[in-house]
Amino acid sequence: MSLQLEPTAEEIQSQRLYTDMGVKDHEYKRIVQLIGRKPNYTEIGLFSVLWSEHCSYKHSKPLLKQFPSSGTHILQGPGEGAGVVDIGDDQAVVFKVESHNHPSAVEPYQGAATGVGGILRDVFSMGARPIALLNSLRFGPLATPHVRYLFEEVVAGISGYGNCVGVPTIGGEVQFDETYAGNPLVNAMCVGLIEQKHLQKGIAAGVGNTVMYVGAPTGRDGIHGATFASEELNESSAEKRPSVQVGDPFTEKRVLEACLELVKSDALVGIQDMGAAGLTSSAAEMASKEGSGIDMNLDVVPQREKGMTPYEMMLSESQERMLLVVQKGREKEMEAICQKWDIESAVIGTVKEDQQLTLEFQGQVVADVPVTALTDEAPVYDVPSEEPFSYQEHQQLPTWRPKRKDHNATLLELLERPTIASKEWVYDQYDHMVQTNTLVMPGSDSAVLRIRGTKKALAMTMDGNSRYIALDPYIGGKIAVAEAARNIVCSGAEPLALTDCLNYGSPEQPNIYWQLEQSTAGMSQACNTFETPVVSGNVSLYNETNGEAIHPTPIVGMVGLVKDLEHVTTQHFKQAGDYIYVIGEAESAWGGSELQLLEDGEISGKVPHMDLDLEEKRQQQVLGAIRDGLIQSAHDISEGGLAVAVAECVMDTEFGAAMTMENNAAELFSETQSRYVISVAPEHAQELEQAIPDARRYGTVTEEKALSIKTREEQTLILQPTDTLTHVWKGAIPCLVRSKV
Amino acid sequence: MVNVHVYITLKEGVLDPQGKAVQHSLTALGYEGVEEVKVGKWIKLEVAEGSDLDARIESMCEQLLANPVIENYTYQVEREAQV
Amino acid sequence: MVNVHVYITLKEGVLDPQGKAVQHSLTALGYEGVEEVKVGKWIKLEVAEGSDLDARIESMCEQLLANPVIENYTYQVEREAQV
Amino acid sequence: MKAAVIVFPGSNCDRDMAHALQDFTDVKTVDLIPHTAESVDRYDAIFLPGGFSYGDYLRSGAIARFAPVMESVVSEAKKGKTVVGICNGFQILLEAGLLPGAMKRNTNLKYICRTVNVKVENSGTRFTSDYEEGEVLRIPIAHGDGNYECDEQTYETLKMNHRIVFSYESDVNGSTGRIAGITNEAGNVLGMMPHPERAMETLLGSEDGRGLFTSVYHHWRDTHVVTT
Ligand SMILES: Nc1ncnc2c1ncn2[C@@H]1O[C@H](COP(=O)(O)OP(=O)(O)O)[C@@H](O)[C@H]1O
Ligand SMILES: [Mg+2]
Repeated sequence: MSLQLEPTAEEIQSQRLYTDMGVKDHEYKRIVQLIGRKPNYTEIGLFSVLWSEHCSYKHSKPLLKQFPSSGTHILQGPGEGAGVVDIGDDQAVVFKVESHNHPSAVEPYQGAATGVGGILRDVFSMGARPIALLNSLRFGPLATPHVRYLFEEVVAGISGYGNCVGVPTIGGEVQFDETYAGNPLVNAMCVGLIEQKHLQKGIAAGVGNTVMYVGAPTGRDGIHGATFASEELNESSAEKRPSVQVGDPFTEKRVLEACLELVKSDALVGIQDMGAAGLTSSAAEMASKEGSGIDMNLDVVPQREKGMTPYEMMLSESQERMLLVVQKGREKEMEAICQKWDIESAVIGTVKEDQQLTLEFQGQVVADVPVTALTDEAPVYDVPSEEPFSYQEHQQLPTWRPKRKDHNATLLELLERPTIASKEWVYDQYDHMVQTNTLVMPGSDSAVLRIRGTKKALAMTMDGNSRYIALDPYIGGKIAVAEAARNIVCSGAEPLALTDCLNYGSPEQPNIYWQLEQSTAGMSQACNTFETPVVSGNVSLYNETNGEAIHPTPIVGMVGLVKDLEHVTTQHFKQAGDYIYVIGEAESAWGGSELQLLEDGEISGKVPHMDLDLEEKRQQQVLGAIRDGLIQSAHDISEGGLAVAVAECVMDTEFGAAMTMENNAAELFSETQSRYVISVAPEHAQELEQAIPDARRYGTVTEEKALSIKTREEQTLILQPTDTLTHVWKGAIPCLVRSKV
Repeated sequence: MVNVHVYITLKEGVLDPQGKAVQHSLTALGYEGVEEVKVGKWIKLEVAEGSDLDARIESMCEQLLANPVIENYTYQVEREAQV
Repeated sequence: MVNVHVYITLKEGVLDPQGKAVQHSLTALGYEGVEEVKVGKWIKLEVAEGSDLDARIESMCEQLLANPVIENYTYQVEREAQV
Repeated sequence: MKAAVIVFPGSNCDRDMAHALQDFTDVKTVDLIPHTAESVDRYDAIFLPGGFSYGDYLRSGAIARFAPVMESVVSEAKKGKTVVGICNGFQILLEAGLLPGAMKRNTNLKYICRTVNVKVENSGTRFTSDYEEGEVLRIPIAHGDGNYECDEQTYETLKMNHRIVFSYESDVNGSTGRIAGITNEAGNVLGMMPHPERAMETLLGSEDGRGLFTSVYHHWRDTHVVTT
């Protein structure tokens, strides 16, 4: 649509054209009040994207505020491209998670790929070199061809982008559940490393300074992506998408190297990526953070297509672009660096005193709006919250008990469940070794990367079991954080901080808002207990298909610090003859468990209990014992309970395990929280038992490659060769993917 | 059996990093006047003849061969010259 | 400017993993009688006209666009219909 | 010995390669050389690292082979200098015609990253003298286009002249003859898909890759350093 053909301000009002952009009637009125006149087409476009849920957090802001976000080691909490945490030696770790659910539902390969691209830019825009990528994925059951297509393409997209950029994808998680059949989740996390002195901010400071555009030219990609991400999916979603964003990892790699060089120059004042809502949000946010304004000349914005209008340029979500503020007079230095990396750059504007975002195009002012109206004045909704009936119903249900008696068969069936099965099929496609720092590769509780030149290492993980949260968002929220922390501890690291991605249905539904409220409250409490502040995150709402919301799915991405490489621990058994201990007692905790789902096809009842103080105490004990060199291997007990956990300890090893326990389904399969299975060299047994009083010896790592679990009366509960376990566990996903029926 | 040629290309306006890279490289190699390059796919299939041939081809393209969200396709049926 | 269409495919006798996968999937999807599938490239270029056009195209193909070790190419020049 | 590691736009194993040379061999100088460099003639060995040069758009290595620096790489190779291409580097050497054959997509059409068993088929080369013939190494692979293809005659020639230096113990990507690495006729140019530079430390899983770099170094020392 050319400029002349755009609807006039009057038409926008009289025909309520703003509603097509996702702006509500009362929001429109408020905009008119704020700018003192009717907005033109470009201006209403700016508001529509910045006031979308994706950019303004209008339904979630009050909830996010309750997260603890500071601490002595926190250098940057939420509000910038990514959170920053001090790890000593003048170094810091930088990380954030981002969702790309909606784009991935429509075009899975590109949706996932550009999700990776976006989160990388968030991290290197802080001045940090990306050192790791992780991802958390949710799909429907692999039984349908469309889900298999989504799954294969999403994984291929992540692999295609991350591998090319040369950042190892070292971890993540994948779960499958009916609830995601129409609305897959693709959350990507990036971790970067920085020398603290290079830390950058996205600010437009210094009146008279120059605004520069760096990176790929702008096309008509993904216009209204931010709005799109703030709506539920329906049949017309495919058409609505004007043009899917296509990622170009080769350009990203060059933009990355160029930016890491740019940030070393003192001529650079501020830098931010153009993410959701592109040029609009980066310009408005950079000005807003500094209380300044920006004048921009859109004629000089690098363009890929002919005849683009201001509206299109401002709302485009073309990938691989950055916005810089540079000291006046030093533009040439920046240009030279861009040229070296063969990246386009252009001087497109100036920082000014009045707090207006003013856009010129072909000699006319095409938009002139107060920056604060776009950002700070974005509406925040006090949404009604209502506990759903189902919650009380589940609470009242009598305790669920498994009916199966054949534990041997149950174990194999659990290992075959795609949610539990090995994800090797996925991570084999990710380059998880490039940069040669990966100490613990995908396949253990957390991935661990060494920091060259130091004795330190970083552990990282992503977790979030939505089944608990669906039944009980408050306890489920606590569990999500606790599980992530437990995974970090198992690898020998101390949890530092976390980033979170809140994937929910429509917050305008009181029941869903209640889920948000309860789960974030639970998460906050856990963060407080573990002293792991939330330093960054992302909110993805309206994850619904034709009115049906997904399970509430907050994903936690956590980073921990290994103080000494000696402490790095994995879940795999290390030596025959080592004693196997289980820490924590099993209770009959079945609500939301994998076994319940296996037996009933649905989840119900009360979720496992979560005592945060006990959780914290055990984490300290386990970490202490690891640091004291008492522990050979450590694995937390989660989906599928102890039997699955022990099976995972023997798989991919030359060993087996011989254990004795009660003939009790809870012992074997319950998902009681705050539990671990560890192995300990016999000479350390006594010391360990003192250090961790809740540790009970259950058996021994054996040379014989089989998992044998018996009762004290020598009744066999489980007997499976290690190879069978491995075969079933590793074969499950490839087999499902290959089946074309 | 007939030979079917399916030609797939990115839709107008969709970024084509491959095309861009090839164009860049051709220019660097000294080929002047190469203005636009698009890299697409050409799929050759040997398919059984039949009255529903067109319908079958179209359905194959939409279901599997092309990605209708970002790609367009055209096709050609090549029949042996009749004697 | 003229539009040039370059079609590249693996040489006869070179196994085509992509083609095989497509054929497999088509059969699995229930399309019967799909015998052979080859996945190749279709590169569209906008090139300056000139008497040496054919020579230029051939040289571009041999130097860059196709890998003569395993690929064959053909091309077509599309000229606007003359009035 | 002076080693050059070429950095193409999109290379991403360049630093890993430099670390391998610097930290685990006695090579004195290791320089990262940009793709725009005019000459690499002052180096004793030239390493083409892995990654996605030019995004691997069109075909892996196809565009990189025309990078300005390649002219000098080719002429040094013809003069008998040691040239090693790993992964994307191997693909570039194939495209440049310094080694015979071509790469196709892996048979499973997916990128594969995992540690595999690689057999030393010929320990009589300057790249493998520190290994035992028949030794099985644990070395990571990480590629989408590692399915080596050549015609029968080329394959016979490679085999007869012991130019197949490394092979996969099992079929991982569909390569003709399970070829993982080959040399040129003169024996001074090696291309291999597995990443020895990722197998330098037990801490990271394997140190079986060291032999490659030490062999290259020892070859240089034996031919350049006069011992009395
Ligand atoms: N769930 C959350 N918890 C904590 N911080 C959050 C959360 N969601 C978003 N944030 C923070 O709000 C800021 C804006 O987020 P976002 O709009 O996603 O960033 P971007 O513009 O880079 O996409 C970021 O600093 C982000 O870390
Ligand atoms: Mg951002």
